[in-house]
Formats: sequence, structure tokens, C-alpha cells
Amino acid sequence: MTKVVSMQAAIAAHVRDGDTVVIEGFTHLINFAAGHEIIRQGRKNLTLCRLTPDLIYDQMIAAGCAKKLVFSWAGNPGAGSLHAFRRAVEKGTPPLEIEEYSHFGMVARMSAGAARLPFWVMRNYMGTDLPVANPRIRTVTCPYTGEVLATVPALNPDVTIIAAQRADQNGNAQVWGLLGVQKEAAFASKRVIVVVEELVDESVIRADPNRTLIPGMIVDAVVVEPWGCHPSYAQGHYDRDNDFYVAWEDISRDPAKLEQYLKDYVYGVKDRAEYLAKNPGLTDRLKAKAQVCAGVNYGF
Amino acid sequence: MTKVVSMQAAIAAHVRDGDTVVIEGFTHLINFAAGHEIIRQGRKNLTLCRLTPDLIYDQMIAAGCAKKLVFSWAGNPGAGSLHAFRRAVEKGTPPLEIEEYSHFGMVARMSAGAARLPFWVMRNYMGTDLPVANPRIRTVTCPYTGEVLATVPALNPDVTIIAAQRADQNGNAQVWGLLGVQKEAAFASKRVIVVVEELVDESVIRADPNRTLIPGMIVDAVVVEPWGCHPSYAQGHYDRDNDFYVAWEDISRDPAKLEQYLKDYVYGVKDRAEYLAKNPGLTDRLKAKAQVCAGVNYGF
Amino acid sequence: MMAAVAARELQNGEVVFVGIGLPNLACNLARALQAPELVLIYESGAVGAVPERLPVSIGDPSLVTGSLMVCSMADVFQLFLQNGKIEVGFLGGAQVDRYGNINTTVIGNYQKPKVRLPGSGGAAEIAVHAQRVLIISRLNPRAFPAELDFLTSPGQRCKGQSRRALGMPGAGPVKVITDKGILESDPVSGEMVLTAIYPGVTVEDVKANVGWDLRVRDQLDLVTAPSFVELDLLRHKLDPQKLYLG
Amino acid sequence: MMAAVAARELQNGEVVFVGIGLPNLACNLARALQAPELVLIYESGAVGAVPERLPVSIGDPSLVTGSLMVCSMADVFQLFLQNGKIEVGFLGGAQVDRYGNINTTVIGNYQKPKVRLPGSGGAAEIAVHAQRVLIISRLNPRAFPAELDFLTSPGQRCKGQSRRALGMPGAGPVKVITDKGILESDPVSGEMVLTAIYPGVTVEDVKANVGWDLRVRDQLDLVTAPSFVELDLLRHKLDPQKLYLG
Repeated sequence: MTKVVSMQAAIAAHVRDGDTVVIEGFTHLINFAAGHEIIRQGRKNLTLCRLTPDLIYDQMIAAGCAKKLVFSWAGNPGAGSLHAFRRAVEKGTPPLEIEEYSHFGMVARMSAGAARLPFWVMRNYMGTDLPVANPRIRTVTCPYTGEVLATVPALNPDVTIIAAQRADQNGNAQVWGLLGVQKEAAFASKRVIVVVEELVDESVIRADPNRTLIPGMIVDAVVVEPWGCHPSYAQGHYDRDNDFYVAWEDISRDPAKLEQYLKDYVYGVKDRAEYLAKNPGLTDRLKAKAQVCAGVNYGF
Repeated sequence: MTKVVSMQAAIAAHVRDGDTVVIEGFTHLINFAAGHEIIRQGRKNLTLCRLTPDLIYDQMIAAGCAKKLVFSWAGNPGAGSLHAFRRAVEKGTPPLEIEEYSHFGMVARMSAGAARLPFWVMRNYMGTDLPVANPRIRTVTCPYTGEVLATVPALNPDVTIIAAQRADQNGNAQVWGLLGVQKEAAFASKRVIVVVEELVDESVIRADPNRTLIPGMIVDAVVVEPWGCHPSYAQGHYDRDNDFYVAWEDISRDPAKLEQYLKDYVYGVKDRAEYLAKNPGLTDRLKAKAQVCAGVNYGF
Repeated sequence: MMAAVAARELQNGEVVFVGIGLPNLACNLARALQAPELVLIYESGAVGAVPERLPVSIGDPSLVTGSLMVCSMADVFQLFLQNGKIEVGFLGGAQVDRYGNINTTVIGNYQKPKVRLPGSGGAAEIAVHAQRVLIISRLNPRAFPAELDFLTSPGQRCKGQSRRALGMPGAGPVKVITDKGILESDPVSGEMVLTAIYPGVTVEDVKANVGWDLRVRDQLDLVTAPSFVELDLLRHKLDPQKLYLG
Repeated sequence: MMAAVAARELQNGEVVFVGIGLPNLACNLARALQAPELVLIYESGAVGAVPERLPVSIGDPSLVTGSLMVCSMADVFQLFLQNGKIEVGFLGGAQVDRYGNINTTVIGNYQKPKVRLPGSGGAAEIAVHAQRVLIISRLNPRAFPAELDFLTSPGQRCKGQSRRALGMPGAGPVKVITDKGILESDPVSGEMVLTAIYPGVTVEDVKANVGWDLRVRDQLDLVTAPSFVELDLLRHKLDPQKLYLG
């Protein structure tokens, strides 16, 4: 039985007001299409978690979806700030709770969640103000050496949205290029939506099982959404739209411009196809060149 | 500068009397050639660690290399017992200390070693006699929930020997098929020897970086040893020699037969090439059929 | 017979942690019959395996070729097993006690064993985490003693404590499939109770092979003998070399 | 200038954890000159990257194509960084104090910040674990205050305690490379001491831009100006669009 549904149906079924939501992807494979659909469906009071909130959470904060942000680096790399995030934290418009870790801390929280352990151990944070700002960063004593080590609590989201280059209809998903913390986030989550550039036959997955990052058994919905990560990217499919990341500095700095952006590109389109139609030339400009590796022998 | 050396040179340089040694590989990619060379060079007082001691550690125990065995399952799967191991434990001939975990416990010990943490946390062992038999299995209390969880101590071997299908001359090694606990064992270790079926140009590695399991920066020596894993196997190169695993039941049950086996196939040959010459027909019988997967696009 | 009976326990689409030998036969029989979408996971890291030959070991290359996913053993134990994703686990053992506790470690004293067995492997954690565990073991008095020599894998009660009190997530061993009958764990006491016998077997036959005073359910089921289809698949397709079938 | 000076700190074959911006320029300059076998690791998971364009972010696709290895971020932080495999880490920050402690979190009060900065990212753990850390920061009084508003990444002494006492494995920040001179940590006190100045810069220039009473080494080195080769590479090959060069 196929799990393939439209983005509208996947978000309607699996993302609820008040949920703890993870849209992961470290620079690579950040699924903007899902974030836009959550905005369009008017979800409220979400606890948004991610290492790098990136532009998509900046948009969701501006659109009023977020009650709380759990993160480790909130900037626009190489381009500036996430101004909607900054307005929320600096001026309270709109109000936003924050819970802050380092990257390693966020990765560790998801690793604990994925392993269904209540915490994860690391050597970190000594001497810093991070445990002062966030009392959920604690310590544990090693039962062998007596050493005191840092801990972070498990993160177990209600729903995690992961982008992948390809999956079969059961959600067995393959990813190459940067892997980020997607596997851990998906296994930590109660529900998982996989959004793919390409739906493939199960035989394609089975031909190269070492590439599978997410097994279908943990996936609730598969959405086929080519170019769903723009302005983020999908290795082998399309490049990162660095120009848009630079442009965001200007857009997000001005609440009116940001509002106009949402009107034009989120509320003003009904799905990703319409979004692409509103960005003429985009696919020609960013389409990936071919650099295909050789296969390996799985025979015996 | 190349790290490629002969098996003799690699073992002479990196495996010393009294060392804690790991030859990993879960059924797949167990490097018998390295074990045989350790026997030939007469290493003593080794602490041998592995999830499944398998035939190679049975041979090393019989040859008098081992002072201690750290393990989680000591049998000959589907075929019977490791009789040299059993004689050592049941009759003390030769004497052998043991330290015993479950598979998850051994994996966790190597994960801790690889992360340079003194211990690893798991939900396990409650109600069993394993922590009674092995007081290094302890507990820790979660700083968030108060739950008591099991711990195992880190394992940091002196030397780990890993087999891979291919590597470049710096030891950047790629593996497909079963991955076992090789990555964790290698990162946990002070020294690493990588033994490969095929030495390839660095460009082959760089063409498909997601396949790299072990980075060259942690590798001390690269040994090129085709068929080095027989009677274990290398996916895409040759099949497991199940007949030999069955035959081992009979060989290892009789100390005289085992001694004769070592004389003929270990002491009686100077290297893997001579071992293969003593097993005519082997390579024809076990050579893998071709079942090559398609490549993926790394372009942008 | 045991393989056929075990196979009937598996439902289509379930996620099964497969051990070697009879469990492997049972799973592949179930796939060929009522459960074509059974997801087989091996502790070696093969997920969704479709072995085209009967694998001799749980790390056989035929488990990798054509599987859905291959992952590290750290992932197998943390992300699949400890995470609670395994619905059914199979265990066997040299000794099984009245609560389904299993010994696969030693016969005799741990420090000076009479017979050294292989040890836990993944059994201890399968017993803790699988949503339910099926034990497969031939019935004889040595294999079903009143007291284990060593407790390797936890059953329904360990040394007087319940699974819940000990913090074990899975339901533990719910059935013991033997070559004479089936025992099931009592939901209250956790004790293994005889609930079904094979054709031609008497309750006394079973009791004579168990080292404790075995409880017997009032209404005993009669196990249906393997069908022609089951036997044909087992004997001619799944284990033609009789590696595991007696 | 800072990129060129930072590049000179890198030795051939070293394993460097690369941040975005100037550290990335410095590493690629070093690769083009004295350190062709520098191993660049990005926290995004690219190991041994050979970017054919100047990556705008540390997750740029050009870091993946042709790299030696791509791994998960859990592996980056546990197997590479916490394992001690990173020889050099680069850090920058809005505020750097006398012990090389860094603030990248907030200006003002944490609960009600005047300026909310991005936060730690991987900086806190790089500061703990890299074998040595190089700080790159333009010199001005706001960036080098007597007191940090928030301590994100630990330097040589945190709140009166040494790195050793706090259990940090790496040597921490050993140099602060600025646009006027270089500070180095005193091996005993851990304090950052001015040890070299750029051509045309006076000690008073430097001191006027530092919020504490900066110690100055008796024998000050003069930093060699960027060579024609260095400048040419930076301006025409590595950053032709002047993304990071002023």
C-alpha cells in the first residue's frame, strides 16, 4: 500500500497545532516546500527544532506559526541575520521562547531521542554560560572514572520532515551528499514525512541498500516534490540558490517586505508547482551538472 | 607518502606482545590473513577483542597468542563450537581469561571508545546474570528522569585491523555490504591497519565520498591482500566459504588436527599468496557473480 | 514442525528480528505464505532482507544483496531494537525456565563451566526490547530445568521481579514453541503455561520433559499439523539440504 | 591580510576544522601554497574537501563533490572532534576577552538582548576539543571588551579556572589574529599577549582598541606583509567576487 500523498495531505494529516516539529537538513536538503505548506495551513504554537533555523524557520516565525524555537545557530550563513527571529527575540514581535544548545548538543539530543535513551553524554560546556542560560544542560558522573561529563536531554519530536533525493512508495529513502542529522531526527520522531525529488521503484532502493538512510518502516507519508528544497539544494539535482540567501537579508530586515514575500511566494501560490512558475528561469539557473560515480558490486 | 606495506611489515610494526587487538568484521570482511601473520610472528599475551571470536580467534587461541578474550558470542554459526576456545575455558588448555558482554554491549564499548567517552549508556541487562559475571557492567542514573540505566566502559584497543573492499594509498577506505562495528573500532583504536582487496587511486574514493567508512587520517598502514578474508567473505569479491566453517567443527574438536591445520595453512606458508596456492580451486569456487548497482550524481 | 508453527505466529508487515536456524526458516516460510511483506532484520545490519538461499549465518552475503537497507550494528541496536521498532524477536537457548528466562552462556559454574556455550550475542537485548519474543526449543528435561545455571536473557520474571519493575520496554517471551506443544506466558503470573499440544502428544509427555510442575490450561488447543504446502516449501525450497530440518 | 596571516599558521598535512568566511579563505590559501595536503573538515560532514569555488556556507555542495568522505554530523562531533582528531580549529566572535573566551550569543542581557547573535553553532565544542584554536577578529574596543556579555566558547581561563582544571582536552586559543597584530596566549597565565604587529601599526594603536590593559611582549615581531603571490591568489583566484575580502 503506497504512502505517497500530496504535500497538502501530508501536512494536514501529520502536523498539528502545538506540535514539536523538526524540518532537518544541514544546508543540504532543507525542505522549504513543507514549511510553506505549514504556513499556508496556518499552524500555530509549534515548537520548532533544528540546528540552524535558516530562512525557512525565519519565515515560519514571521508567519506566526512558532511558539518556541530550539536551536544551536540562528543566522543566515555568509549573508547576515535572520531578522524575523531577531525581532522576536529582541523586541518580542511576535513573542518567541527559545531553548539553546550548541550543534553538538542538538545532535546529541537527537541521537538520544533516536536511541530512546533519556539523555546523551558529551565532553562539553565546561566554563561556558550555556548551562546557565539553559538549565536542561546538566552533568553526569562516570561510573568508571568519576569524571563529570555534560548531558543533554533526548529530543523526541511529534513530527520530523526529511528531504531525500529518492524514495520508494513505502518511504525507503536514499540520500547522498551531506547527511546532517536527518537519520537521528527521523528515528527520534513519533511521525515522519519524507519529501523526495524522485519517486523510484523499490528495486532501485534494493540495488544499493548501503545508500538507504531512512527505512520505510518509520515513515508515515511520502511526498514527491521536485525542487522542494529551493533555495536550499539537493546534491545531483540542483544547486543552492546563494543569491536568494543574500536577498533574504534585505527582505527579512523589513517586516513589510517580508510580509510581501510571504504573500507572493507562500500564501499566493497553492503548491510547489505554482511557486516554481513564479520563479521563471530558476530551474535553468540552478540545475546540477552531471558528475555520476561508478556503481559497486553487490554480488556474491 | 604511501602507507602501503606488506602484511609482514604491518604486523611487525603495529602489533606488539601484550597489546589489546581487535580484528573486526561481523561475518563479512573478517581478515584471516592478518590473524595468520600474527600467529606466524609468534605474538604473545594479546587481549583479543571482537563481538564474535569466530574461527580466526579460535586459531589464535590454539596457537598461544591470547592471554584474554573480550567478546559477546563465541560460536561457529550454524556449524558448532569454537573448540580451542572451549578447551581453554573448560579445561584451561591453554589458560584464557574472559570478559563477556552482549553484542549491544560490545558495540557500545567501541562507540564510547570511538567518541573518547569513558562509558556508553544503554537500556539493558536488568534481571540477568551478565553484570554478576562481569562487574564492568554498571549503572548510571539519568539526570532528567532518575531512571537507572546500564553502562559499559569504553574499549580503546592498541591496534585495530579492518578489512575493506578498497582503499587509496593513504588508507581512505570504502566498504559496502555489512558494516558491522568497523568504523567505531577503528576510531577507538590507537593504531589502525586497513587490509584491502583492491588498492585504488584517490580519485576513485573522491568520486563517491559517501561510501568512505574509514578516513586515511586515522590509518597507519594499508595492506593489499586479495582474498585476505577467506573463509570469511568480501561482498562483490568472493562468497563466504561455508564448507570450511562446517569443516572447522571437526578440525577444532581434535587438538592434533587443529595443530596440523596450523602447520599446513599458517606456519607452512609465508603469506596469503602461498595460502591460496595451497587451496586450489578456491578462487573459482567462491568468486562473486556481478551484480553492480548504478551510480548517483554528485554534481551541483 | 516447529518452523511451521513459528511461521504461523507472524503477521504480514511485521518487523522481525531474525536469528539463524529455525527462526530464519520460519520467517521465510511466513514470507512465502501469509506474510509476504514481513520485514526481516538481522543483527548484522541487513534490513528488509530477501535471501535467495538459506543463509548459514546471520551475516551471509545473500542477506545484503537486494535488501532495503544495510546499516551499522550501532544503528541496529540503538535505532531499531532499543528504539522499539522490532515487533517480534526469536530466541532459542540451552535452558529455558518457568518464566521464559534463557541460558545461552554456560552449563555448570560460570567460572569453571562444564560446557561453555556461545554466550548472549544479541539475545539479552532482544529479550529486553522486542515487542514480543517467541522462544523455539526442543522439549527435554535438561532444556527446561527448574533452575537455570545462568540467566542470559530475561523472561517474564527475573529473580522475583517483574519486567515492569525492572524497566523492560518489551512484552518479553509470550510463547515457547517446542516440538511437543506450545507454552504461553500467563498475563498475571508470567509463568509459562501449556496451551496447545501437537497431534499424538499427551500432556504427560510434555510434563515429563519439563523440570518444574508445569501448569496446563483447562482448554488445550490441538496444533494443526503442517500442511502439505508448508512441508513442501520447507523441504524442497527453503531447506533442501536439510541444514536445519531434522 | 588576516587571511594571509592565518594561512601561514597552517602546516602541510594538518587536519583543520574550517569555519566559513576568512578561515575558509585562509585554509584554501594555505592549500595553494605551503600546505597542499591540508585536510579540510567542515562541521557539515565533508572530510578532505577540495571546493572548486569559494563556498558561501559550510554546507555548500562544492564541499561534497570530490571530497574524501562524507559523514553524519554525529560522526563529525563524536568521532572527529571529541575524539581529538582535529588539529586546528578556527573561531571568530563578536567579543573576545583577555583569555580568548568568545561571545557569539548576545550583546546585552541574555533574556532581553540588545543584539541577538547566532549563538554557538559548533564553536563551543571546537574551543573545547581542537588541539589548538586560532581566533580571527578585527580589532576594535567593542570586540575586545574587558568583560564578555556571554561566554559561548571557552578560552584559556573561564571564570578563574584553567582549562586543565575544567577538563578540556585541547590547548584552546593559542593565537588571536587581528587586522593590526597578533596576540598569543601566555603559557603560564593564559592571558593573550601582543607578540607581533603589522607594518605601520603602533603598539598604542593596538592598545587603544583593546578593552583591558593589554600585555605586550618585550620582543615584538613584525608581521610580514602579504606577498604578491598571496594577494594575487586571494584576490583573483580564491575570492574574486570579494565576498570576504574587504
